[in-house]
Amino acid sequence: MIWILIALIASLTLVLLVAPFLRRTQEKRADGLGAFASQLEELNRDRAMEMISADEARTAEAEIKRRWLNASDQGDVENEETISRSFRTIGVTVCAAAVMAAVVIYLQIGNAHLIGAQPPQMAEVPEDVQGVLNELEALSASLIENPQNPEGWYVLGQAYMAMGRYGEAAIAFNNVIDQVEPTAGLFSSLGRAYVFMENGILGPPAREAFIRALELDPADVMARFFLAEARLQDGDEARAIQEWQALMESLPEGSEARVMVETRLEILETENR
Amino acid sequence: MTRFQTFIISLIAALVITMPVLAAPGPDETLEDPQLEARAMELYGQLRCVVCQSQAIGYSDAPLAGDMRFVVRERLLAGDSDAEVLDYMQDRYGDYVLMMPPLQANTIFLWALPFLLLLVGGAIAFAYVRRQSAQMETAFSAEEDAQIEALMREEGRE
Amino acid sequence: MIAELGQFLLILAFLVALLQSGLIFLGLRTGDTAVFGFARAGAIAQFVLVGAAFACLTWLFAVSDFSVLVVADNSHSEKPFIYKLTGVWGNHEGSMLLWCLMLTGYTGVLAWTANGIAPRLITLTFAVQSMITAAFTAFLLFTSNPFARLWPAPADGNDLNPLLQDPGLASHPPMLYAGYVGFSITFSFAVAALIEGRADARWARIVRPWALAAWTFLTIGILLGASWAYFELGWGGWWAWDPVENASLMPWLAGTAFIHSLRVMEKRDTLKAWTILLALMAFPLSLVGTFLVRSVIITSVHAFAVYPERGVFILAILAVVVGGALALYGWRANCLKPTGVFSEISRESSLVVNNLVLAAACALVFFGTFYPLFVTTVSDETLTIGAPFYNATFNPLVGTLLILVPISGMLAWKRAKPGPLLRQLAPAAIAMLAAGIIAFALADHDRLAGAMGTALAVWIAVGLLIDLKSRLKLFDIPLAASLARARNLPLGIWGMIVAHFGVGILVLAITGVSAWKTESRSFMQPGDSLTMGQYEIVLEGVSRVDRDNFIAEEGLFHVYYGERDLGSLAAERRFYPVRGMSTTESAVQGSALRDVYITIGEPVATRGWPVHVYIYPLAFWLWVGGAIISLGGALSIADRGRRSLLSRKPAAEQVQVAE
Amino acid sequence: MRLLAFLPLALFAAMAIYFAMGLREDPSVLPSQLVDEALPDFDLPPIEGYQLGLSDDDLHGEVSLVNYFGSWCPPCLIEHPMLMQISRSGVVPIYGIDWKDEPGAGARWLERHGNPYVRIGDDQSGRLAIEFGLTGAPETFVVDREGRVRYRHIGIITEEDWEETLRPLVLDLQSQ
Repeated sequence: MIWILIALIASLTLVLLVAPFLRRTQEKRADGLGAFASQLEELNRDRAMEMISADEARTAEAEIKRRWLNASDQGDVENEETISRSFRTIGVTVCAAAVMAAVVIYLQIGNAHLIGAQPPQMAEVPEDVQGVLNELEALSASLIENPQNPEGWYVLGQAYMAMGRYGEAAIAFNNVIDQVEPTAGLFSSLGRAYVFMENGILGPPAREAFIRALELDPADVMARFFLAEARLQDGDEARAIQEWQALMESLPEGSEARVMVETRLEILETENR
Repeated sequence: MTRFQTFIISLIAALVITMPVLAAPGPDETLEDPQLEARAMELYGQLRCVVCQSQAIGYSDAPLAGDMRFVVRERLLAGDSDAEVLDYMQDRYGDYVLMMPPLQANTIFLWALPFLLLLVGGAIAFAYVRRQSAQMETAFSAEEDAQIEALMREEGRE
Repeated sequence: MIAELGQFLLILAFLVALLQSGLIFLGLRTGDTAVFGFARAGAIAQFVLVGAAFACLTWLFAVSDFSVLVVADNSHSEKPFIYKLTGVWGNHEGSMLLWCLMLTGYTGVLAWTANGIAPRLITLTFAVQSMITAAFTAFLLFTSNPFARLWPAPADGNDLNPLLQDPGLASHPPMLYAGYVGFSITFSFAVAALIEGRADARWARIVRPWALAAWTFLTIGILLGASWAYFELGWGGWWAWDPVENASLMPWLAGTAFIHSLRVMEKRDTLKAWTILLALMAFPLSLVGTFLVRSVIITSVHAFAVYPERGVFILAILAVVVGGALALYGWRANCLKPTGVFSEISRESSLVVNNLVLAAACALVFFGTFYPLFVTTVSDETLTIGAPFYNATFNPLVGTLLILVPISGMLAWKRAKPGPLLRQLAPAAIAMLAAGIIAFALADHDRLAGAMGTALAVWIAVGLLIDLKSRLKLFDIPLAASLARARNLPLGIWGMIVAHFGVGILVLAITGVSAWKTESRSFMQPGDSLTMGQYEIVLEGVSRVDRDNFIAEEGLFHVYYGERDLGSLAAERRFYPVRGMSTTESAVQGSALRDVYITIGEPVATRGWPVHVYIYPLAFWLWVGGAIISLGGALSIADRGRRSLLSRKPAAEQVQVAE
Repeated sequence: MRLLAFLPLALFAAMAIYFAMGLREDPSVLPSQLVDEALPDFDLPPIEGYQLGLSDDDLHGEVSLVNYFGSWCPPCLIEHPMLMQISRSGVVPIYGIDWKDEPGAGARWLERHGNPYVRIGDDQSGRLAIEFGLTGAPETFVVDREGRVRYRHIGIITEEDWEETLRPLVLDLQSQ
């Protein structure tokens, strides 16, 4: 379907662009000299309305006419009809090539394979999405009433993370941390909430959370991963790469975390290229 | 598009707007003497809030801006003149605390610029107007007259 | 599906623009006339393609397709529908797409209406426009792709910045952009004229409506921005001289100078090189406005560090656009030989002064905005350039220029006689003096500034009325004859008088708002009242209001003036939970004479709510004055619409009749 | 006249060079007025739960660091381990000023994360901060034997800052 539409759009555009090359004669073209005629007309009206003195009008008229004359001297060449075979051939070829190039670029940066695919995350959500949302609303309402419920906050935090409501997720994780003996995992979740909230920028709160996570568990993967990202954002690329590589080597081959680090390093490499 | 890129790419809103602030100073920051209060309000507009980039302390509710307003009132009550208050702040924070840059070596260009432009531009423009107004237009020759007649007739027929 | 379609449309638009900018030059070199038709077809194709891409993005926002990154980042399924749509340009990528849509839109309209224009000139103009379009669509595609996908998709979006959920602000960027982008057309025409090595009255007539359109949109955009700051931000002002505002003022000042000098060029075939230079500057200043100030350098160095490719891209575009245009200017400007001459006292001379001062004012704002960065670059010093600087420099500079407003329109072209003019304007001078003295005597503070502002406003207004009276010969001939003259007066003249009258009103309003404002602040509990001169403001109650996507604390106030009851009004403090942001909604009780402007803050235990009350005399006239100025611009555009460039025949006939 | 037409291009070129240079500068970095000046006179009370306050007299006679912090300030927490490390190394004494903290909050914070400071003054009103020209926390001042401020460090002290800037400066001042 998308390919049919793309083909249609591409060919329509091509037809529109190429049409002028195929036409033999061109429409009658203007030289814009009417501007002077209409200036004279304005002048006559001003004179009729006694806006300017007769003397002024006379010299103004002379000036306009002289400019008209000058302009008409220069304009003559333009009205001749010329046809250049080679240019027309080049024109048609280049237009066709450009439209092809559009398809090629689309193949590079477009995501045609996503059409019709179900977003993976959607599949995990039960059919009655609204029902889940309502449950979450109820949970958050009850937590506001009775905040001493770390498990509840944790569930809410996870749910908000999945929904992309990172600000609220951060609040929920903070509440868990206040209520139980914090673990590295909790701080690391909180850190991620902050990072996502800031669209990937590691601000002070995110850094603090990851540092706390590392204090509790020096091997925490997420904390190490993002603190390396922080290095990168501070401009210390060498150090970031070093830390990522160290992290990667500590992870089992093929594990999800390792793939994540590998991907990150690949992205960095392509960006640097 | 990888998972990581998706959250790393983000918005710099093309419409970054100065954050809204509740009109500072607060009601508890009023000086008894209305004349001093008027001077204080004027000074709040002359001093920059050092934590909020180009915003005066009179329009910022940042805590540090509040502290700076407090110092302004303290100096006024101590009998300082407006200039002394500004000097006091400038001594501590440097030139950038003043919303109006002082006239000194590194701002001379900025202050002189409008005058300079008007002067130089004015001189050029004046010279130009004088020179070109000196040449009077030549008369319209009979030959040119005939040409224009022809041209206009052609226009009319079209 | 729609996202992918939009992606393809955008890519195709980019390639068409790229191809066009190259092929046109080739075609003009070979002299094949097919190139003229091709240029127009390409312009229309670009517009249709970008328009369709924009429609796709709008659709994605409308249906909340969170598999598209910008939608997920900037929308939310529960947001009011209208703000889902305005959310399209409430973010970097979408607003850039809107920018491109406007750019191609202008080009498309030009293609539609280009019949009377000399073919080489218009074709070159399309080539330059296409280059600009190619640069910006490339910027979109390769650094800020609006159709980037988010996979897996989140179940809900990240909401739109609550500050942008406001009708005023939703319409503010499109207007501003329409203004900024409009100057691309005049820029392209100027470059085309330089390549041709020729520009005369024809050129000026063609360009004038475009310049006026851009200028009018920009005026409206700035006005909407100011009113948004006034009503929404709650800091009690409408103009703060911050970099974002300065950015819109710079192209406006350049554009104002441009439309004035364009008039000289059209009428008198002189100041040509200068007019072209202004056309070349207005568009880059617009670019500086949108990009450097808003997103790259001034506001946030951090942003530049995170997205260096965007900053570098924009700087490269700017360098090529400005550097290329100015190099061409240096090379070709001398081909633009003026033919008209004028004396020292003439309308031309007064417009030269106008241009000189406006250019100086524009440079002043430019340096005021960028000088701190400059100082930091060359030394370790840091400077702040804020409102007091502009008040001390910009205001007197432009204020002095405004004295010329009524004079300029009454001066004759070429050579004016100052004697009769001075006699004619004597009543205006007397009115000015009287108004200044009265204002000085009545005011209780800021007397001098208030008196000067009032005097200037009265001088402009009365001077213009005298001008109009003499044009209509009002009271000198029968009224019916005067009315006939009014009908025959070209709309361009009406536009000028109306716009200048708006300037007078604006001056008066600015004087009122800045010189005579009073303010008071206090903690209030429900039932408390606050007295300001004759005004009494009572806080009747504070209530919590839950709305769809925000929670508001609403303070209900009642205003009395002496014994008179002026009614009640509500000020709000809103909290948007999804973004964790709060905003204020000020309450304004407006009338022609003054606004009572109230904001309410966060309550302090035991002391109540902090309430700020401002009385702004004449604030209403800020918007009226601005609207009248825009109306003047619109009238002048309509002038060109009435006698279109196509209608050569009737014009010629009339000339013959006159002979 | 011919050359005049190139004037706009020349101006633009100058401007472009300036922008290219300006890009590398961060306009939010603010300079300090206090450098090479004597410390302001002050005498701060101790924070709640501590005996010793801080006055400018305490800073005479020995090279020292003065660190502004607050329990409410997340970057201070990030900086804290570095301060602990400096304190343990014994190279230079660190004096703390607790900025605009609730009574007791500073002490609790130090209890939880460790106390690197020799003495701590309580600047609860934030009045002294203005004398220091403070723009935020944390900020650290290097003070020489005569009680003059020799260097001001804005923001978190990283290990690199310490090793490459602060430590050499401190050692240099101590050897004078």
